Amino acid sequence: MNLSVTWAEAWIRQCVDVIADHRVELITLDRDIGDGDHGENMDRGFQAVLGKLDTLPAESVPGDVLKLVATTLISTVGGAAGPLYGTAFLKAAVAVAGKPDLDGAAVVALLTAARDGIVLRGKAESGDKTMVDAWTPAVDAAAAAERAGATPVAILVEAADAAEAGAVATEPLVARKGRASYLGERAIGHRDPGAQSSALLLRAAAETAERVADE
Amino acid sequence: MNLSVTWAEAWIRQCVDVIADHRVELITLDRDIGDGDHGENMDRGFQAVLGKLDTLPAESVPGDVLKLVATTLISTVGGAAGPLYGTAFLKAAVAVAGKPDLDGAAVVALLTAARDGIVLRGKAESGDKTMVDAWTPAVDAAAAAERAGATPVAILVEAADAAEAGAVATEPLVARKGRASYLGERAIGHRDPGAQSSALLLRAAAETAERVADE
Amino acid sequence: MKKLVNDPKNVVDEAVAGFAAAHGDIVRVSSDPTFIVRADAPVTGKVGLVSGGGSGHEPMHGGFVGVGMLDAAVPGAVFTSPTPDPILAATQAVNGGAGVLHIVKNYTGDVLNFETAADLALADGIEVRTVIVNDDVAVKDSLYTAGRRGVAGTVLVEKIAGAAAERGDDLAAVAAVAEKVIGQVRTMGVALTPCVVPHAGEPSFTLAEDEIEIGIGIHGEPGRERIKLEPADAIVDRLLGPILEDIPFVSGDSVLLLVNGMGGTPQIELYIVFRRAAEVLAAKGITVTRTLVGNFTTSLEMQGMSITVLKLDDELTALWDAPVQTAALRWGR
Amino acid sequence: MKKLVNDPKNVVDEAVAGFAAAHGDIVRVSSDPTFIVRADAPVTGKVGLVSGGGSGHEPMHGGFVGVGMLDAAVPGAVFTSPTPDPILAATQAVNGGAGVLHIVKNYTGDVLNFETAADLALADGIEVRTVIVNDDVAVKDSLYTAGRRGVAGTVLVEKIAGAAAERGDDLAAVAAVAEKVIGQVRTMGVALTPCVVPHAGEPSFTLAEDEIEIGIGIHGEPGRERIKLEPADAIVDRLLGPILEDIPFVSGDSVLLLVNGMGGTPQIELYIVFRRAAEVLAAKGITVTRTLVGNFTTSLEMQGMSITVLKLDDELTALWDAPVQTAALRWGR
Ligand SMILES: Nc1ncnc2c1ncn2[C@@H]1O[C@H](COP(=O)(O)OP(=O)(O)O)[C@@H](O)[C@H]1O
Ligand SMILES: Nc1ncnc2c1ncn2[C@@H]1O[C@H](COP(=O)(O)OP(=O)(O)O)[C@@H](O)[C@H]1O
Ligand SMILES: [Mg+2]
Ligand SMILES: [Mg+2]
Ligand SMILES: [Mg+2]
Ligand SMILES: [Mg+2]
Repeated sequence: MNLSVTWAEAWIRQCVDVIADHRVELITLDRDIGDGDHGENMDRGFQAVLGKLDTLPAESVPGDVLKLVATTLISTVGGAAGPLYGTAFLKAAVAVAGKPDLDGAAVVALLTAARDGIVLRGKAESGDKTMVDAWTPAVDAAAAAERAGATPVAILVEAADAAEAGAVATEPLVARKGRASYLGERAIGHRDPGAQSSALLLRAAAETAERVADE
Repeated sequence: MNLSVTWAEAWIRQCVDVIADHRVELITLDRDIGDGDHGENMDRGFQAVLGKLDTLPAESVPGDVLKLVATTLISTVGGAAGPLYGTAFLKAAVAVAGKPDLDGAAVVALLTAARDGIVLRGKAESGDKTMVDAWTPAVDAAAAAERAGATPVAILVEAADAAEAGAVATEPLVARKGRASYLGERAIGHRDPGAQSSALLLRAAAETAERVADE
Repeated sequence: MKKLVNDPKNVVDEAVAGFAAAHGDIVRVSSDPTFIVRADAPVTGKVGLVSGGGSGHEPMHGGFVGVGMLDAAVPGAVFTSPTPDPILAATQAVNGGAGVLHIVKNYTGDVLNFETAADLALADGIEVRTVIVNDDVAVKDSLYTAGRRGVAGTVLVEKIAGAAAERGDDLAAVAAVAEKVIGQVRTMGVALTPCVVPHAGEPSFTLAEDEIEIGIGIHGEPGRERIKLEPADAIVDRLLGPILEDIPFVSGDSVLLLVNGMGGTPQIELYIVFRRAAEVLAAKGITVTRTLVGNFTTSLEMQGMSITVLKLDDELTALWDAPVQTAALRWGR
Repeated sequence: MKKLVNDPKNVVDEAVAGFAAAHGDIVRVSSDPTFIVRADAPVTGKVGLVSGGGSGHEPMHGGFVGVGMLDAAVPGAVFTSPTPDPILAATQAVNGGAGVLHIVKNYTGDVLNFETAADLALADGIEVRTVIVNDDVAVKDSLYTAGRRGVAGTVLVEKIAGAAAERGDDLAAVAAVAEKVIGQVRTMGVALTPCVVPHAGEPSFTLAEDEIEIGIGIHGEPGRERIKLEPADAIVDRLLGPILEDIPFVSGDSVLLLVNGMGGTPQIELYIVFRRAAEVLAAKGITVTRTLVGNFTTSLEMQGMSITVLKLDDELTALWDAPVQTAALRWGR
């Protein structure tokens, strides 16, 4: 079953809740190797998104939801995460613009565009201990699943699994981008907060897709 | 046996040691109900006195020693204690000026002048929880002992005992002068640092008098 | 104790040396005895202004030496009033023939040491007048205490009296302006954390993680009461109440509002405090026409602040606005 | 966490409101989006200077808005760079037709958000140039990191570029002066204690009672190494070494020496640091011709300081001396 605007909206609403629930965890991760604001920044952004979701016109498509998220995050999150996630959602919106519902290829295009947006803005490479280390495995897993004929739901589950593994895999790394890069060896053993929030957002995508598919 | 300049110098040298030994105790008492500098102030002053004692001419009398202490304390202690102790030693010096050795009446005159000097400058009354609460009982006890025909040594022992009791007796008081007065009821239970240092100085006077008398 | 110091015994001397190195265009420094004078002292025919007190309250007083404010500052050991010698030497150094005003905060030690120095200066033929600053309304019953303490209001006395001296007022007139400010300025402070005197090495008092001390003095002397931490606005209200009642300040008054950091308070918090204080004054019809926000009268690294309100009139306002060129306060030149 | 705040979410808005109330003669404040502009903005024909970044570094940047320095400051949430909207709005508000210079500290968030705002302003027909300040020599291998951070040297860039704009330089010339300062200024800092971000409620890092962090960033980012507390002079030497080696500074140079408090450091300690730093420079034949000591680029209540050295020439010296009238830096008017 393709994913409609119902999924897109449910996904984003779940992001709001998940980020609020993990606010302190993300702050703590960022305190360890950054400046301790990532959870607060993300929560401020998604609360603002929540306030705007009701303004979406009835005839909206998934791309419209993503665009709304993008502009809201850009204008409310700040820090590094604001422009990076903002660009991710903006590029994702463009990638699926106008499509009323998304098949597997569209889901992969969405994820790929998001990841490319982050890389375009942040110039991080894989292994730099950033959110890219959650997104790139997610994109790769999604593409592989799609090539293997998986459903959009299954593609998102693969992506979420890979993103979580990618976030965990940032722990042994030395950072080369973002604030954690100043820590050198001392960043080792700590999970990157942006990779963790990315994994949370992608898990929300998969879970809501499963739920919407069940309904 | 009357007390000579040997005693006066021995007394002041012992004051140097006693104040150094009790520096932290006096700081702690002053931290509890003042600003935590009394031990440091007194130690700075008596260390300066130590450096000057060797400049005393050979033919000095007790009053000369006291005058040297007075001017040195005035110019090195600062705070409230500097002018108060400075005036005490200055008035004491005047009271016994020119006398080569001190009989019982002279010892009482010395102590009385010292106390009066403190009261003159600081305007504290008995029971205000200040150094006066060590000095006034000391003066009273000394005068009584002298009237009863005690030796200078015995007079100083009585004075020291009374000063110590007076210092202890400041504990239940509310202060009406000095920094401790800002504490109101919260000063109760704490010994006044200036009363304590006064008791230390007077005990040194008695101990050195006993020692000098034994020699 | 974590401090950027070498030997605690040298804290004041080294800091004064650094101050001299940093502000050679504004001040000169004497060591032995230690005091700070404005670079062009003595100014012939001008009343000289001398203040001083224990160190640890920087920028007070050294940061206020310069054209339009103090002629000299005499720093004692940390939290310990200076002895008469440097006060006398500073008084001599700034005497331009028109006499010298001693601006003294009301602490037994400061009062007594300045008193002795004034006596000695007088014996030297220098005319000295003394004013005692006692703006701290936290001390309630001054009959049964050493009296109200001099705190952040001192800065306003020094600025305004300094301007009066600079415009050529004679000693009596400068003293009268200083007394006028003292009569119209009130302050109260709060501590969130204690401070550590370098030679003591331990906090001057302790506060639980949720406690604050209302009415704190600038040496960590305790205040009116110890209460649980409250929102900033509630704390501001607690401080402003006794201040406004005291003179009292009334609707229609024009005032200078000073929010003073105790040394360890982030500036962002001082402005949160300022916002509320201005709001409360406005609601009472009191107009804030002059303002000052920052660390002016500190207690080492103490977190906390004080609020000072000075009733202004045209004369005081003009003197406040007059040019000043010191390390810590500067405008008009 | 003990702070003078109300709801942690309102810290920046309330502080900005207080700032506006305190400095209405110098600045105006816009809320929604939040930014601070000088009272007479836009100044026709003058290049506009906009800076900004996370809050918690006060007086940077709001305290530097005014004649002779910044035209606008854009405060983000505490330690969080502002979003593009207020940067764009501030850019529009200060555009006097001669273009706008963005002065950006080198943090990913600041760079990206200012970049977006500049793109939007350009689309609006406003010419924008951007300079990136990266004076922190603590970041050693900038190839393998996000690059050197912008810290206290930013104040010097803002003052000197502001003076260039004020004297009428065009956008390219103002940008060139800013780049010149950036090329010649180096900083390194130390933390004795961490700071607490209000919404986080807990220290950003922990240091043992005898530990300090050499090379700290202004958001509590860790530095080069964690060592045992040392005497002030030894710490100064550790910071000055990498600074002087970097450009390098050599005998015969004239420099501006800035000793910057991190927010919770008593001023007396800053002058102890200044004394040693001036001594070390003198011994190397480097002449300190201009000085600045105080809290300029802070990290909330962090105890610690940074040392900044800027190589001066006649042009930079004249621009430094030019009049400035802001809440935190003021001379010549
Ligand atoms: N150049 C970059 N490319 C990709 N991601 C980055 C980059 N820089 C930082 N990040 C991500 O941003 C996260 C931090 O976000 P946040 O704390 O909100 O911003 P800031 O670092 O400005 O405080 C990091 O954990 C990292 O995942
Ligand atoms: N008015 C006074 N009369 C007599 N003694 C006083 C008076 N004021 C203060 N003292 C004494 O001085 C002591 C404090 O001395 P010290 O701590 O050296 O000075 P400061 O209070 O200036 O820090 C008090 O404990 C008290 O005994
Ligand atoms: Mg962060
Ligand atoms: Mg004391
Ligand atoms: Mg004292
Ligand atoms: Mg941040």
